[in-house]
Amino acid sequence: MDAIIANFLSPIILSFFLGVAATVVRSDLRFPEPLYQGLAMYLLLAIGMKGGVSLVSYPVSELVWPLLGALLLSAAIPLWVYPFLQKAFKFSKADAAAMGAHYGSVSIVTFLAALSFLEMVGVEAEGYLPAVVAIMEVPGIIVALFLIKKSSARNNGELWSVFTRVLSSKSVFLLLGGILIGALSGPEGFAKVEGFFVDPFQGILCLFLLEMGMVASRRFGDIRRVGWALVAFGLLAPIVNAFWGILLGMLCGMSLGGATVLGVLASSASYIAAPATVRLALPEANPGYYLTASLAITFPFNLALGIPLYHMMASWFY
Amino acid sequence: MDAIIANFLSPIILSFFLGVAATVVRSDLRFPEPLYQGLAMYLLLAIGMKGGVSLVSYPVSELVWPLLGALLLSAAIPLWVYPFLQKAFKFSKADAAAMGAHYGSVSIVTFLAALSFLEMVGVEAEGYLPAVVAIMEVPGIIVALFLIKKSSARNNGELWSVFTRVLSSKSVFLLLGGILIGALSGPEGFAKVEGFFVDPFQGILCLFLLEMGMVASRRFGDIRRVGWALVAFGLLAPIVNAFWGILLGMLCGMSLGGATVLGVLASSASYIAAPATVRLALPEANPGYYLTASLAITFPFNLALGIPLYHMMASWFY
Amino acid sequence: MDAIIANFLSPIILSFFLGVAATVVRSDLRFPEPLYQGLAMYLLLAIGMKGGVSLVSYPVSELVWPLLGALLLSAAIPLWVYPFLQKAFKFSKADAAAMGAHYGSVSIVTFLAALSFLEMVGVEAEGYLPAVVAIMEVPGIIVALFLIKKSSARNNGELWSVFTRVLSSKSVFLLLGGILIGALSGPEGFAKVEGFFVDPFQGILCLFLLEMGMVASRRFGDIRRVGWALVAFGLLAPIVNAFWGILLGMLCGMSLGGATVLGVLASSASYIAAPATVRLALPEANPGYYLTASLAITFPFNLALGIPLYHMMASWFY
Amino acid sequence: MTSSRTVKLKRVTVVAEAVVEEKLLKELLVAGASGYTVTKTEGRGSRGVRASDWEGRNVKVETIVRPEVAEKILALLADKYFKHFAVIAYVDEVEVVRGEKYS
Amino acid sequence: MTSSRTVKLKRVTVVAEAVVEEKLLKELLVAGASGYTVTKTEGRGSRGVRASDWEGRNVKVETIVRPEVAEKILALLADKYFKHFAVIAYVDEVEVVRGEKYS
Amino acid sequence: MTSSRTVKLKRVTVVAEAVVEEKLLKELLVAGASGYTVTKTEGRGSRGVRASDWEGRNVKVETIVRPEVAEKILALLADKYFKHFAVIAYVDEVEVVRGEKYS
Ligand SMILES: Nc1ncnc2c1ncn2[C@@H]1O[C@H](COP(=O)(O)O)[C@@H](O)[C@H]1O
Ligand SMILES: Nc1ncnc2c1ncn2[C@@H]1O[C@H](COP(=O)(O)O)[C@@H](O)[C@H]1O
Ligand SMILES: Nc1ncnc2c1ncn2[C@@H]1O[C@H](COP(=O)(O)O)[C@@H](O)[C@H]1O
Ligand code: NA
Ligand code: NA
Ligand code: NA
Repeated sequence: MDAIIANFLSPIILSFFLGVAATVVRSDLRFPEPLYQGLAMYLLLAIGMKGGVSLVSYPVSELVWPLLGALLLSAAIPLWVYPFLQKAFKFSKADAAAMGAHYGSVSIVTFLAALSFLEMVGVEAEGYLPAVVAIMEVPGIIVALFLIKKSSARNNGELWSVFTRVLSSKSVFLLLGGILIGALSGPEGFAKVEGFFVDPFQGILCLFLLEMGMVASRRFGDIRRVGWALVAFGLLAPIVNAFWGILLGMLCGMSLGGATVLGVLASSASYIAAPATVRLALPEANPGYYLTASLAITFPFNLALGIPLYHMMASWFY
Repeated sequence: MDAIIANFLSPIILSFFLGVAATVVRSDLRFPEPLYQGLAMYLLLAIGMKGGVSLVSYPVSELVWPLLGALLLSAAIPLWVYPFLQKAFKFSKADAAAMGAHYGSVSIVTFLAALSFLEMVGVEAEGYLPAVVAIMEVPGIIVALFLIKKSSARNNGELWSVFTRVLSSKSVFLLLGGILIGALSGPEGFAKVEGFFVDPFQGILCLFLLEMGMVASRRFGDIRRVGWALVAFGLLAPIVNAFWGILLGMLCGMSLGGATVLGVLASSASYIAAPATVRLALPEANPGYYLTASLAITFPFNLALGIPLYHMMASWFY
Repeated sequence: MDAIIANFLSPIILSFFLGVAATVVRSDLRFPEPLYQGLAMYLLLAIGMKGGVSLVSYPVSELVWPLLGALLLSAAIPLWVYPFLQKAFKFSKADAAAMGAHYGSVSIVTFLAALSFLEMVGVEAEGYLPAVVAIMEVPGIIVALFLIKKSSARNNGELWSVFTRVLSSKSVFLLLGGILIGALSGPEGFAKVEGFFVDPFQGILCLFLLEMGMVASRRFGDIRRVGWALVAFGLLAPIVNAFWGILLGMLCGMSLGGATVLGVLASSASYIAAPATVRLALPEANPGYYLTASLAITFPFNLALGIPLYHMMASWFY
Repeated sequence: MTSSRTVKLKRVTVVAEAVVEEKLLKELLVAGASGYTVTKTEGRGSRGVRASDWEGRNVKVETIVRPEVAEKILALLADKYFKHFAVIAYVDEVEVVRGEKYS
Repeated sequence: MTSSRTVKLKRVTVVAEAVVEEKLLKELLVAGASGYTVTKTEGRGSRGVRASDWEGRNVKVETIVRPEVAEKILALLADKYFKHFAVIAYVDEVEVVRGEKYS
Repeated sequence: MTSSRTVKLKRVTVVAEAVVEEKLLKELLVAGASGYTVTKTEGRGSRGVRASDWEGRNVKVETIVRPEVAEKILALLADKYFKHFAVIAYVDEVEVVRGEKYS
């Protein structure tokens, strides 16, 4: 309970709610798009570099299982989401696959909020986690598209082109690129740029969450329209996925912090890489469903309540 | 005298003059608009947060008088500006009310320059001053519009909608939002984001003043057109208002630094919140008057000479 | 050899190659233009201020020769480039003059990369070097335009207007303005803004080089089209010019680091001030030549190999 | 000349100082427009007064409407905008695909 | 009214959600356009669905083409874009200088 | 079709590489334009040469003028811009409110 309140009162969560408030009071506050894109580029590169520097300090043997586990985890999520939404909630194939792609992929901002939370409660997490994020961005999207392909006229070439497209998409590219730069330039090289990529990081994350609050809350109105089924899914699926993530983290030998983060990643839904890909690859899927679920339901829930909750769940195991 | 020269040679004032020089030598230097907006958002949030953290450390009893005094002060300014400009200078009602709104509100950059100046000369100022700024942004505008409403066909509903609009306008919203975040997250929370919201602050202020120099100097050409009356008003009104501000600061029990800043705030004229509001609420008022006066006359005067002068005035009282 | 590898693995060079990679894998990564312009403004102001603070600490006697030498050096480069390209490679007069203007001027990013390199290998360089950069930006452009004017119908008035235009162009203006601010506000004044203009500098340079990598690599395709002659020139001219720069640095009494940097400056070709000026003043010159040579050939060569090479050359002299 | 699937409609273009954007867009919908496209622009005209750079430069608003609605919009502009704000407006005709979207 | 140096051509304007930009531009060239001009815009219409703000707001694409190419482009839009994406399109006629550039 | 308050004028649209913006705008006023609206754009054409990204991408300049002025502007473009710069230009007709503003 204390952890939840402390989480609520951290500058980054407060910034998110300030963004929500801006929409509620109809402020004329707007984020210029280039600023938003610049902040996103910064966060991706920065988290990548830091992860890359740390990654090379681990023996390969310690990395194999967590990375492999993360890969399988994100690939597995659409395998239950896709049939479940069709059967239980009568979603169309396209809508179900789109949801699978979003919940199979991850939300980087949720990841960063989890790291902040762990720091606040004094729990360490593995330094290689940004590499885990990078690995979990893509597979869920591909698997979801593969599932629907089986049951429709789409061909393999298209799937391959989606694969290369999402691998080179800016969010994946910058995260991987940052990891590479960090790994190659090492601690001394990275020390030279810490004044930019480390010191102002939390503050820039605040600014980004301010914008996220505005973006998410602009979709709150859609919640009523999409129906209780989607709301229930957007609140329960994260908890289910977090459970599997935590369990897997433990099995892969990760620390309490690491397993918590793996749970958070599993629970989170993408609203950057997945929407752009799904919009083009599955245009018949309704963004009113998948964007509202991932952005206006799951994201705020995880940010405010999910992260402390998953940490508590993980503590039961450890 | 030394203080004036030292003020002139500080990086932020020099940046302002560099912006002026860019216009004078017809440089093709332009600030991309998203950059300008990003810098403004940063300054407002940063100053708000810092103020919010400090605010909660004061007992309410110490805050009541300064905040109330500031409220009355900014509401009072239009009460003399409005009739004065009509009688002495034959301004139209709309133009006089517009001027009242601008001089009743405040300039945040002038405020920041005053804080920098006080730091340079080694004088402390109350940490809650950003809350004073927030309180002084709106009342003058509302009072000025109320004055003209009495004498024209405008209705109360319109005045109320102006009030909510200016309260939720981005500059007021971000300042208040920053204060709230600072107050709620407290010193430890704020410590995490100081690498962004404190360390680079003065440098970012330089960049902003560079742009302000360009914006202000683009209006210098209008000074000739508006006539000597407006110029005289733009130079003398600030001194008069500063006097009342300093006096009030003393009466409210503020320190030398605090009273100086209250004087600076009273003397300063808004060029962000007020123009946007007045342009819509009083479209018949000529922006050529109120923008030129606040931006091209009062602002540079205060920046270069006014601030040291008001500090000297305040020193006589203390 | 070690220095070359260490150079390759520094974050700024890796960022450049990441930008190249973005083009190669056809990532949808794009730099919003306002961000790019904001970064460029930052780098120019920051490097200027730092240089200005340092400049005033030198006795004039120590400055005269390096500054004068730099002026002559950049003026001299078009004197061999212009006839050489016409005779040896059958370039048109306009194309040859355009190339002279570009190689006579300098690349600020190459300069910054050289400073980073020297810091990495532990060699000191004179603090006034930003002033040297400012002095070397313009003369080569003017001399090149003067050379072609002699042989065509252009008049003196036009040349003068080009001169004032390039002097007030944003890159020259911000660099000179930064130097002035630094010189006037001095070490204490500058100390207040170091949190913005110094601490994040290397990291921001990374971001800028990421964009430079994307810009340069978008021109790689043109290399095939322009022919081997231009490629050879783009690789050999820098070495020749670096040689003269180093020699002159030694004669002017500069340190090993200073002479290396003067060599780097001489070798580098402008892709900011020169293209904008030349495009308007010599519209008949083909940007396909001068932009490809300076941006896609000489710039990457200098960044990756040239700088360590010139440092080695300079070490022979010292 | 283009095929029969297209419908002739009016395109009303308004260039205005940024401060009026929100108000103007609301009133366009009230006047009967089914949508609009807004572009940030800069410009120069006879007046050159703008409220504040913080509010942004100019906006160009284009809306595809039926002729009656175009008339209404022009009347609206004449009534509330032309006198005090920096605003220009003009109309031309375009052939629109899926004309049913615009009413 | 303008001099004989000009040629009458079609201007096709497409306003679309940003996510389709790359694909659309490629297909315009395939359909026979010799070039295009792209502007970032924001807007409001019947649909209002857009993939993500990270992909940017709307784009307005204008391309000057011969009438046959305009037809082809409209067919392309009807075929692949109108159903699922937020897209509007319209055509008008412009008098172009140096008409030979556009074929 | 629109009411009698409107006047038929020419709209000249010029899309050009950003480097010429300042010079072009000055010369438009000299040629008799009473104003202009400038939009930042990106584009692709036959040439694709632009001086530098630091100077910005393309600009689209629209100016509402009388037919004679339109002629003059086209002549100006042909004379000084078409040969060496990446520039396209076209003209169409618009019905302008408050036509007296444009002369
Ligand atoms: N003749 C013109 N052609 C194109 N745009 C114009 C013209 N006159 C004015 N404008 C645009 O309309 C805005 C307001 O014009 P004005 O009210 O004349 O200052 C200007 O900033 C320009 O963007
Ligand atoms: N009537 C209209 N006039 C101008 N632009 C429109 C109109 N309707 C739609 N648009 C533009 O087309 C985009 C997509 O429209 P829609 O598919 O109706 O949501 C909108 O975001 C607007 O930019
Ligand atoms: N067919 C076209 N339709 C629309 N815009 C064009 C067309 N051709 C060229 N442009 C624009 O004009 C600019 C210069 O064209 P160009 O000189 O052909 O390279 C391009 O960057 C485009 O923005
Ligand atoms: Na997930
Ligand atoms: Na005031
Ligand atoms: Na050079």
